[in-house]
Amino acid sequence: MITDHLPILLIIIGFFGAFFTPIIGMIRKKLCSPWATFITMLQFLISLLLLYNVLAAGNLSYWLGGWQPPWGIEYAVDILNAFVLVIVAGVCFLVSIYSRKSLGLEVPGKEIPLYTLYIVLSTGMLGIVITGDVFNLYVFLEISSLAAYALIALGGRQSAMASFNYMIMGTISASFILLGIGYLYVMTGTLNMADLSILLPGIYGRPVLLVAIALIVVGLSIKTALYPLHTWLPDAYTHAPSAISALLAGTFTKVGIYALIRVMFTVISPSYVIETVPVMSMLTWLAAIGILAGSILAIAQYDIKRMLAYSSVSQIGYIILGVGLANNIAMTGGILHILSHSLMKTGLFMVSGAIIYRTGIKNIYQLKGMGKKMPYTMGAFVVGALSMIGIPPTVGFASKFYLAWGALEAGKWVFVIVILLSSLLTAVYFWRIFENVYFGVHETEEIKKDEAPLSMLIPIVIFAALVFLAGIFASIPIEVIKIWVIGVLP
Amino acid sequence: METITSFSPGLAVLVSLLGALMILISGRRPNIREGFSLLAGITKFGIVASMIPVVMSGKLIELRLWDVLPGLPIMFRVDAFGLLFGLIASFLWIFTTLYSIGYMRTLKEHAQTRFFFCFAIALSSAIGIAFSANLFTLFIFFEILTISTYPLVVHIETPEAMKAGRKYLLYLLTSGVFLLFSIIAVYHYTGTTDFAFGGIIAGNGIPANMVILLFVTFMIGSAKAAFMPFHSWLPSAMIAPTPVSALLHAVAVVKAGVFVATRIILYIFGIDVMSETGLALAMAYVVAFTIIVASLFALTQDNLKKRLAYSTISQLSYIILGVAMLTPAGITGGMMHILNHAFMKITLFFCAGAFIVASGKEKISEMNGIAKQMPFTMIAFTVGALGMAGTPITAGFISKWYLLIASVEISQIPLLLVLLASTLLNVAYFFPIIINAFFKKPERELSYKEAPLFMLVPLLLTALISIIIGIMPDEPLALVSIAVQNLIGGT
Amino acid sequence: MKAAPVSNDIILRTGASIMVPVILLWGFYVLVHGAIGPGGGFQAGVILAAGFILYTTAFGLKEAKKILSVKLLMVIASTGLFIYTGVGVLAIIFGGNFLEYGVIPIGETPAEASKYGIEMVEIGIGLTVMAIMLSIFYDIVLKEKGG
Amino acid sequence: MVLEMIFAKYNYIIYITLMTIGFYGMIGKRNLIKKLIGMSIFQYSIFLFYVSAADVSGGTAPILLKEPAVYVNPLPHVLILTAIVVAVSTLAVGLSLVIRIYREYGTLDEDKILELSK
Repeated sequence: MITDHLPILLIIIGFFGAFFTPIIGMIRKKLCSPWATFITMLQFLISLLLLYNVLAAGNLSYWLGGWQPPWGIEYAVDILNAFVLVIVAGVCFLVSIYSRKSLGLEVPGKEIPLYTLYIVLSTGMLGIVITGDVFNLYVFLEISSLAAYALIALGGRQSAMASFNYMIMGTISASFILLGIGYLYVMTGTLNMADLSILLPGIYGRPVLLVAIALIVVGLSIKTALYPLHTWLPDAYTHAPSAISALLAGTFTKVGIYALIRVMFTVISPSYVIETVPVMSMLTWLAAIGILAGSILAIAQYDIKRMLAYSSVSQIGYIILGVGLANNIAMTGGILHILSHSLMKTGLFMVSGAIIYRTGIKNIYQLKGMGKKMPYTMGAFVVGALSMIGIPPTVGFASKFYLAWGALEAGKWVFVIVILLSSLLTAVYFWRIFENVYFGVHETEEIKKDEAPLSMLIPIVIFAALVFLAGIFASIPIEVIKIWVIGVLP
Repeated sequence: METITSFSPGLAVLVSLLGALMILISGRRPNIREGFSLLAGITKFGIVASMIPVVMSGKLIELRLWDVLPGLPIMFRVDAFGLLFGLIASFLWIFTTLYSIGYMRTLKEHAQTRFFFCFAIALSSAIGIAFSANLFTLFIFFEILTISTYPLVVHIETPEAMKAGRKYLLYLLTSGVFLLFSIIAVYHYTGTTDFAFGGIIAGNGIPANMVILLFVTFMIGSAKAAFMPFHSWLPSAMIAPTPVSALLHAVAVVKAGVFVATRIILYIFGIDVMSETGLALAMAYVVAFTIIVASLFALTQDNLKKRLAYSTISQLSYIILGVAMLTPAGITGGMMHILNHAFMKITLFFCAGAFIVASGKEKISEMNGIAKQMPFTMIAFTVGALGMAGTPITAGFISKWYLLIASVEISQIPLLLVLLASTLLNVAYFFPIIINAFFKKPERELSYKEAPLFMLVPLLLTALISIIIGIMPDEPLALVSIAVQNLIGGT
Repeated sequence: MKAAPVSNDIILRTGASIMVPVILLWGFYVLVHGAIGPGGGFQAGVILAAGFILYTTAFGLKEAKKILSVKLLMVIASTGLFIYTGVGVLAIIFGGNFLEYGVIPIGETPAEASKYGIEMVEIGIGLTVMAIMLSIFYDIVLKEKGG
Repeated sequence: MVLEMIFAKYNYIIYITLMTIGFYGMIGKRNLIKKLIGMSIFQYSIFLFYVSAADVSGGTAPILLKEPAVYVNPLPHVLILTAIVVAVSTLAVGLSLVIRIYREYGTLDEDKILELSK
């Protein structure tokens, strides 16, 4: 019986957990972080159950207040949702374990607001993914964004300004999305996604729909940091506390991409955005430019977090490229890359946080000898970086393979070249770090081993292991994704 | 063709991975660590050798592991050609391990654990390449090979070495990207990446210019084979410790490149497609050019290891040349040369390393009269050099003979001339070394002795074996002839 | 940190002491009319918070905090949300969907149950909104004072 | 004709004008507080759009009456209520950020802040 209510439990537990945090914190501040871990763990378990249920029994639909859609708010879970839910909840869960020490050092004494916001952020993102109502999507988007602004602002000296700029961009984006949703509503009189997808084909001829699509696409592009609308991302990720950077890099932009996929391919029919209006091909070009620009900008950085942030810009390009190419292979690759980028980028940011935790070093040219000092952490870094480059058998390779194949399938040679060229550029900016970390130190004195604390190390190693395992057994996620993709793009 | 399923190929790959793990764990105790290294080498060779009877009886050994991507499994299939390469790599690993122990300890090198660890991984992937049943599996091991050899190349960690390492990566990662592209394209067009005796390109309606493009990208993708103009990483990589140069840059890595090129030419494109499109001939001329030019380059090098590197570039092209001639004799010659060159070149590199360890000398101009101090090493070196030139009773003669026959068979006189000219060039760049070492008087009195036994014994053994192959080539020839029969009969 | 300045403006103080009870009363009125008329938790919460903000401006942060401390606000906010989710979960317990008030046996008919359910939820929302608005206000005031 | 259209769709004209003003405020102004004001204007213009779109001419407030009547659509109002809450929260976050920034740099001019944070 309780399994019927899983979709809403996912959200209730989150909000319950968030608002219970201050009370927990009043008892003991130290308890906040385990509490957040507990709540996100519950959410993760529920997400896993949801995925299992969806795979076993087909799509789920939950009517809030028992109101039948389109009148009530519906939580609709299909394979795509469930897949992204598992990723988001899983990353939130593991990062929360990691964050105890990391945030304890970087943001001391602020456990209560921190973990309240943490849970709000995670719940907001899960809400975006699970909801079947476009306005609800907007609300959750804003909830999570607000939490993100606040969390970013908890970082160092420059974080407030980074957060402010992000807030301005984020508000523009949210307002565009709201306006776009408003147009959809005015035209059709409904906000339910399933209902919209039935009603919209009736008005495909009208230019107002184009305005709505344009607004929503631009809005979501800002949220996903699609080049050239990425400007908020590097500052925000650089100045945010490390654990928060890891969380945001792993999940937040992905959620935006999920929303994009959902609106473009479920609410509006694929054939409309591919053939009638070339939204998708426009996105692919932006994505391709973003892939290269992100990589090149990443090469120019010397702050490790900023470098990773620019690399995110590039990697987001991959996902959007896959989505934009809009054949089932590229789409599979794109959605798989949501998984792979979440795994590797979260891991990499966590490693950078661990380095900062132990040494305070941010400059990649000062990392000499780190391979001896923190062998396991740096080992995880190598795995993550190799996956970013796309070396088999890591998960990054699997998604790149599918993306390149998808581009070939679409006959877009340019994108094949872009994808492959970018892996070389990625190699350039990661190899600098390898060289510094592992080589050229044997003449100096013996370096003491000084690993990150276990509560940080374990999540890092788990991520590295997942990068590897998901790469070796990539056919499992691919088969799951394919079921959904083939349903949308036969 | 009959296939049997067996875990042996998987085990052969796994053994050295496990070995690598044990090496890492026992890193603090050198004796145990090297014990594991040796043990893994011997076990691995045992496993590979145990497959000989099955393959000789004309069967294939297959092992399908899980699907990494849907429809793209990790799959091993041992045929005669793969087994040949696998045997060479795993057999020579034992010698190289012994040799490395002597080399690394005498020079008191740092980071020996990393060295042996990466070595084991590299070997594992070399065997993986040898036994791959499809391009996909092959690519995975190919990339692992690139990554795992990088720390070996930059082992000494000087700025110069790092620069060489960057060049190494630039070439090999770029070629990896090309290879990946080609694999995806082949998969896209044909729906499979499996190696097949007649090739898989034919009959899929791929446009002709696409076939040519694919061939070009494939060949760039196998730049590990170091044919021109994608060769310049190899001389740079000579900055690595000598055992690395010996095994990896004479046997495993570059041979892997050649092996891949051969696989692609014969098992992906197939003899028919290659000859119809004229790609084979074009390829033959590219490598013929490489043979001559690399030999000329070799003449100008004073650093012994660099000279050997250019010699490698030139000799590797023999193999591809043989394969590209597409006649049974040519293919036999090419495949045999994989074996022959491996033994001869590893002998030469071992000798070069022995010179470094015993005398500290790397330059040819400093080696006058060295034979008096290190007679055994120099004799082994002479054997290797004679083999390179294709002198009868050495291994090199066998392969060169087949190649010459093939070039006559397809009546390409320029190729024949190239082969002959190259022999002369080989003589030109090897014999001065030998003559000077034996007969010229050194400027000063030399005070060093032979290299340690750990190094001397392996190099003598490999020299001996290369003579044995030259005298009694029946066994390897039988293996090669099975491979050739499969290819010719399989179409 | 110097004490928060207290306005000595007699008009403000007198005005506030007359207005605040009225505002609060109106707030409660709006709060309990959410089910059947234009009103509800959000509006009520904001009105209530406005009342307290007026009180704070007139009598100073210190006085205001005596009535509603930051800790208490946190508890109120949590309680409000707890009521909200509690009612929702209650519906689940009685076999409905989340927030399906009709199934909760508190009225004669499902419609009446619905009404009470909505009122409960509105009260929860109202409390939370008020507490959050007020704590935002406190926060900003505190920050301005450099605290 | 044009005039007629302007009068018929005056709500759109107003919201677009406000939106442009707000957008200019967010992007063009260098003072952070002015940026926030612009942000609010931008958001509220969209709320106006929603609310005006819900209007039915001659409609009355959607309170259940004894006799049947024409009601305006209540749903957009409800939605905008939520959106207003979001907007207020954003503004609150923005203001507290501005306070922090001011304490950090002693100025609210964006250019100066950028200079200082180098």
